[in-house]
Amino acid sequence: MDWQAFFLTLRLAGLTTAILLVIAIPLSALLVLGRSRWLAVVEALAALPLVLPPTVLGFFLLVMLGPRTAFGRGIIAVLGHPLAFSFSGLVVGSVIYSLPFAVQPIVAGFSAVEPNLVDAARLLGAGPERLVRTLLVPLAKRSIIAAAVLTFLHTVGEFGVVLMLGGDIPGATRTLSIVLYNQVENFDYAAAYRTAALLLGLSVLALIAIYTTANPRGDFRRSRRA
Amino acid sequence: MDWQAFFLTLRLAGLTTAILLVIAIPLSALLVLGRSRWLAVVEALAALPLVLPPTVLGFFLLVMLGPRTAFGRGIIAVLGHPLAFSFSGLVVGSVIYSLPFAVQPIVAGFSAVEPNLVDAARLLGAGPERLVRTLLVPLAKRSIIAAAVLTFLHTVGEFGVVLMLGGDIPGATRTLSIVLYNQVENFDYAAAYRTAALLLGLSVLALIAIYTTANPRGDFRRSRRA
Amino acid sequence: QQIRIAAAADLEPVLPPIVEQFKQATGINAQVTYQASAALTTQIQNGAPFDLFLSANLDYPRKLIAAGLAEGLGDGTAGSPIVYAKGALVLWTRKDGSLTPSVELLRNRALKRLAIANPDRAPYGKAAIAALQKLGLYEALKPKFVIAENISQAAQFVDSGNADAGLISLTSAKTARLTADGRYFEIPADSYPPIEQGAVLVSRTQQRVAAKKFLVFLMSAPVQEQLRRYGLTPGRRVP
Amino acid sequence: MLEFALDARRGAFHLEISCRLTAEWTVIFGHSGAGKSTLLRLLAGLDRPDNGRIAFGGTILTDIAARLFMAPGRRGCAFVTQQPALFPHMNVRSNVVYGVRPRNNLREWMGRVDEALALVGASDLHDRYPRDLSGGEAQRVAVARAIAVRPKLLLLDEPFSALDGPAADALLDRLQVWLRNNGVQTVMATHEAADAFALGAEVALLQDGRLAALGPPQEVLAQERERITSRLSNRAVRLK
Amino acid sequence: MLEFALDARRGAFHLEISCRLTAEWTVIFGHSGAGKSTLLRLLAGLDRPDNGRIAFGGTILTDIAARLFMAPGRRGCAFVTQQPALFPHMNVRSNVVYGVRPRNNLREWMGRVDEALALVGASDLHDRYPRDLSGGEAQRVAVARAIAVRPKLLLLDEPFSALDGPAADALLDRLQVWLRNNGVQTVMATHEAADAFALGAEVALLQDGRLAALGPPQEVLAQERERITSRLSNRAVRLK
Ligand SMILES: Nc1ncnc2c1ncn2[C@@H]1O[C@H](COP(=O)(O)OP(=O)(O)OP(=O)(O)O)[C@@H](O)[C@H]1O
Ligand SMILES: Nc1ncnc2c1ncn2[C@@H]1O[C@H](COP(=O)(O)OP(=O)(O)OP(=O)(O)O)[C@@H](O)[C@H]1O
Ligand code: MOO
Ligand SMILES: [Mg+2]
Ligand SMILES: [Mg+2]
Repeated sequence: MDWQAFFLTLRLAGLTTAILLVIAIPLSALLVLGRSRWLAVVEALAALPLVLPPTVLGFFLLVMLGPRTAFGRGIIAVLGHPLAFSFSGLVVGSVIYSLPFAVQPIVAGFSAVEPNLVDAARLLGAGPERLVRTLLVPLAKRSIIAAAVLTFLHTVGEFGVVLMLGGDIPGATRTLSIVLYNQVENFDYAAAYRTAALLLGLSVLALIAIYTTANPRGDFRRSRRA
Repeated sequence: MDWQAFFLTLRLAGLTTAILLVIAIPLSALLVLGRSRWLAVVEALAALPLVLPPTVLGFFLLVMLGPRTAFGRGIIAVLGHPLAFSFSGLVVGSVIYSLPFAVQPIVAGFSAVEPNLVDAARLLGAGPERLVRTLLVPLAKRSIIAAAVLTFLHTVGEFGVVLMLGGDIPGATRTLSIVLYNQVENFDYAAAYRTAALLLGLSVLALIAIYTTANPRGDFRRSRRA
Repeated sequence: QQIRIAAAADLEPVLPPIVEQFKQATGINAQVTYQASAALTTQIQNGAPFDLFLSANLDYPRKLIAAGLAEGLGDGTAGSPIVYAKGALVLWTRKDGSLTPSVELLRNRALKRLAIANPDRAPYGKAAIAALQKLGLYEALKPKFVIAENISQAAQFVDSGNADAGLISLTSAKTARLTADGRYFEIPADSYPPIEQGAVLVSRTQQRVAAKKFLVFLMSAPVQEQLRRYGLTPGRRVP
Repeated sequence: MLEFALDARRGAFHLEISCRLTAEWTVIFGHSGAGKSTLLRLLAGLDRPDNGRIAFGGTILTDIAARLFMAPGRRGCAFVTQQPALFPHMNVRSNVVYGVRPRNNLREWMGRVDEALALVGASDLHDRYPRDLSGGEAQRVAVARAIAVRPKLLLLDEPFSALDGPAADALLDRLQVWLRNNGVQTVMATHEAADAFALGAEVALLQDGRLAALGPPQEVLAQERERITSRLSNRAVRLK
Repeated sequence: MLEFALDARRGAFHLEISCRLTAEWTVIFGHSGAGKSTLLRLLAGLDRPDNGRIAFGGTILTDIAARLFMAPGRRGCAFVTQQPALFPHMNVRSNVVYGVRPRNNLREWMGRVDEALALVGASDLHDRYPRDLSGGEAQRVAVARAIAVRPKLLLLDEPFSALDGPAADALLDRLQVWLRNNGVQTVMATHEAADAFALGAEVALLQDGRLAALGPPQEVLAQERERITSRLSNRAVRLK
């Protein structure tokens, strides 16, 4: 087991998930609470990264973040190096690719919050920020967990973008998915099975822990009295 | 533009989405309405396909469905050919890979349905099947749309599983994502940009249509009176 | 009549005209799937419906032969793959950069990132490592590597400007796209073991005759001669 | 005949009641927090008691000791909860028809819906959605939905709290006739003692989770009567 | 002083009211469906009228012609809706404290919560979650949440429909004293005409979306009074 790659992957998935929640929660709130017709367009755009094969998306990012575009040159001027082939580059790529996994469930969750409660909070003087923090987020908890699980797991398994943008540099961009892919491609099936088993095992344990606490079954479904 | 690949992709994504909704809706209902503690384990397992890089998952499926396992030989005996390298094989692979995209949002959506309403339906004699059909599904409509959008788009962009399991056979397994990948690999950037632009354009239009009808903004958020 | 060919990705710029000529000559339609040789090998191991396999190296075909899944026809025996071409390794840079490809460039401090293909399986990656070791530059350059999945991706790393130079195949460097934007320097052929590309017949093919016809066509003098245009050296003559 | 012995704890609140209700119409009377809703939810099968049993017309609905628990929809029992839980995505007609069986006879269906809505005076609301109903309209539709299933046992939890006195009285009168004609036993929670008199119902007086008394209103509400009459007279005086 | 002229259509229902409310406490009286909730929602800023304006104490809250619309939270106005929309994921304390500002003084905070809960007689419910409250308890907490924000204008939509008469009367009395001391103008929708007399409030009589009358109960409810007293006497007689 390549522990360096393991922890790198954890770091990448964790950071991507955190960043995406920070982006997706306000964006989803805007999509749900806003009234402009243009929001349907924004919502559509937020789903787009999924349509392209990840390798192709990775290729476009490679070009876009590279020194041949003004945008890429700007980044290089700031960082001193191109984003590609660095951990930060992977984070950027993963965040873009996983955006729909975060936005879609959160928008659905926010939409399901009782409008009566939103009204009550507004009457009590809550502005949009407070509304989201104290009402939408806790009441859509289950959707936010879904978004986080999808984002995290997908980033762990993410491969195309990482392959394109990463350059397989140990300690910086060699994630577990690359290691696993290499093991398979190199016909080292025994190692591949070991890596996959470990990854699956750990994920199952983490997920069971999440789902046991997130849905205390029975209790969760208890209806309101009176 | 490779129209054969285009329609093949539509067919694959459409079929995968339809099958996944048929699987995910009852499964999610079981996860939400059931009381057994083991359901947390089922829920965890349903999220797992995401953890593996798609190519690696594709590889495992390839081996499992191929002539080297008893299971695969059984399938070959029935079908007369291996599942891999056929359209049906791609459907199987896509369904397995996209399972979490369907299950996660739908479970979250079902969880958010007012327990009072579920009680009311039960009192009126609704069994689980009717509960799901008449209450959970329409009330979690937004989550089901999210699940369908994620599944469909992800299957359109799906690449790793298709690459491994499909073998790029025109008319059977050559999807648009493979075409696009090959165009990029072959330095045919102009064609790649054209294909990508068309794909993105069509997707945006379809998504805007969905989101404009699914969330008649303003009206949707109207609170209940009295 | 139709045959299915599994071909290494680096043949994508090479094979289409040959397939066309083959169809003219024989009326047989050859339908080609391009992917990394390793992936194609895995697929053939698991029952992929191909008739011919044109790998970018000899290891994978040999592996299939050993497993009884493929037949070689090289040396007139069934035991070894036909070497249908040899590849050449080049150092490639963009024209608009300040760097000119040469052996000196490999010693230049301005070279920050060098793209190579995955040496574990891509033949050009293996060759790149061998060449650098021969030149005594391997240790110095190792931290500057960015490793691509295959040759074409290595070229993209450079072409997009993210890597300064790349050790790629002559076939890639000779594509219209890369000649327009870049320059290359051929790495001396004696500094790495020859990149021999092998072809095998997939054992379970139903199109044995047609597939063999294609092999014969591929090894015919005019076609072999034609390979040079695309950056490949002809393989050994058919016996 | 509804018979039960129940023991249920909810936090500090302890419900412990055992009784037999034989009257056509029983009014459960008690102050806010006395346990009226808790009791009705147990009877309807929405909650399980910690211990005890419930039997209705010879059938056992709940029996914790015997591990018996009949699902809410099977008890032949309809329940109008304190908050009218109308299905927000269905119009009034679809709400009312939801529990009607068999589901293959369209005329029977529509007939029942019309009858139920007419009874509660909501005939003109057919096509409305719940969010477009006033508080009192929603309550009436919830009652219509409950009686449309033709239950054997009807549980009502303050069903007319959003209606004014005269309207509620008129509705109760109509409802009583209909329920009698259809042989439905009714248990209604209320905090309006006057309802019990108006209905000539048996009264179960709840206090703090216990059954304080059971019998005709004249007996059970003897104390209560004093307070109510004096209050009513006071008000009547103030009104004059 | 609350002044408004409003015009709003909801399907076939048409609300068209123009009036000026100067009394400390105004009771909006009307049958189910008369438009009480619709009017209060417009005043609170939860809905927009098709046309019209609302002004309170010199400030314009809504003015459609001038494209002015003040957000609900800025109107200095608290609104207890007909269904107590308590936040289900917060306990009673957090619900009541939600609208209290400034948010930096913990003692002030807690003081206000305790005061509000004590006033509605719900001091022992601090740590409960809404789903563990009875119907009447939830209503009282909703009122506490509204007064804890110290509004200038308090809108109540049948806030005590789940309480029995004596409890509601006692609560109204306490509330009236507190609101007077705090200089709060109150508008309460109710279908209990007696409340208006008990409170000595001004009465706005709504009928079918129009203002039928405005004035002291003795005048406005002249007709109504007859019906009520006769009904009350009837009941009082039946009770005896
Ligand atoms: N989980 C709980 N923890 C603590 N107390 C609870 C819980 N659930 C219910 N209670 C209490 O049980 C008592 C009975 O509640 P119930 O809803 O049955 O009252 P009710 O008679 O219907 O009152 P109302 O007329 O106000 O609706 C209430 O005091 C309520 O606060
Ligand atoms: N969208 C709508 N379409 C048609 N009618 C509507 C709509 N919204 C409200 N109404 C009607 O407007 C009328 C006034 O409703 P409102 O809620 O104001 O009544 P209310 O006086 O509060 O009654 P209650 O005492 O029953 O709560 C009702 O008859 C209601 O059915
Ligand atoms: O053609 Mo390869 O096998 O990708 O180097
Ligand atoms: Mg109750
Ligand atoms: Mg109302």
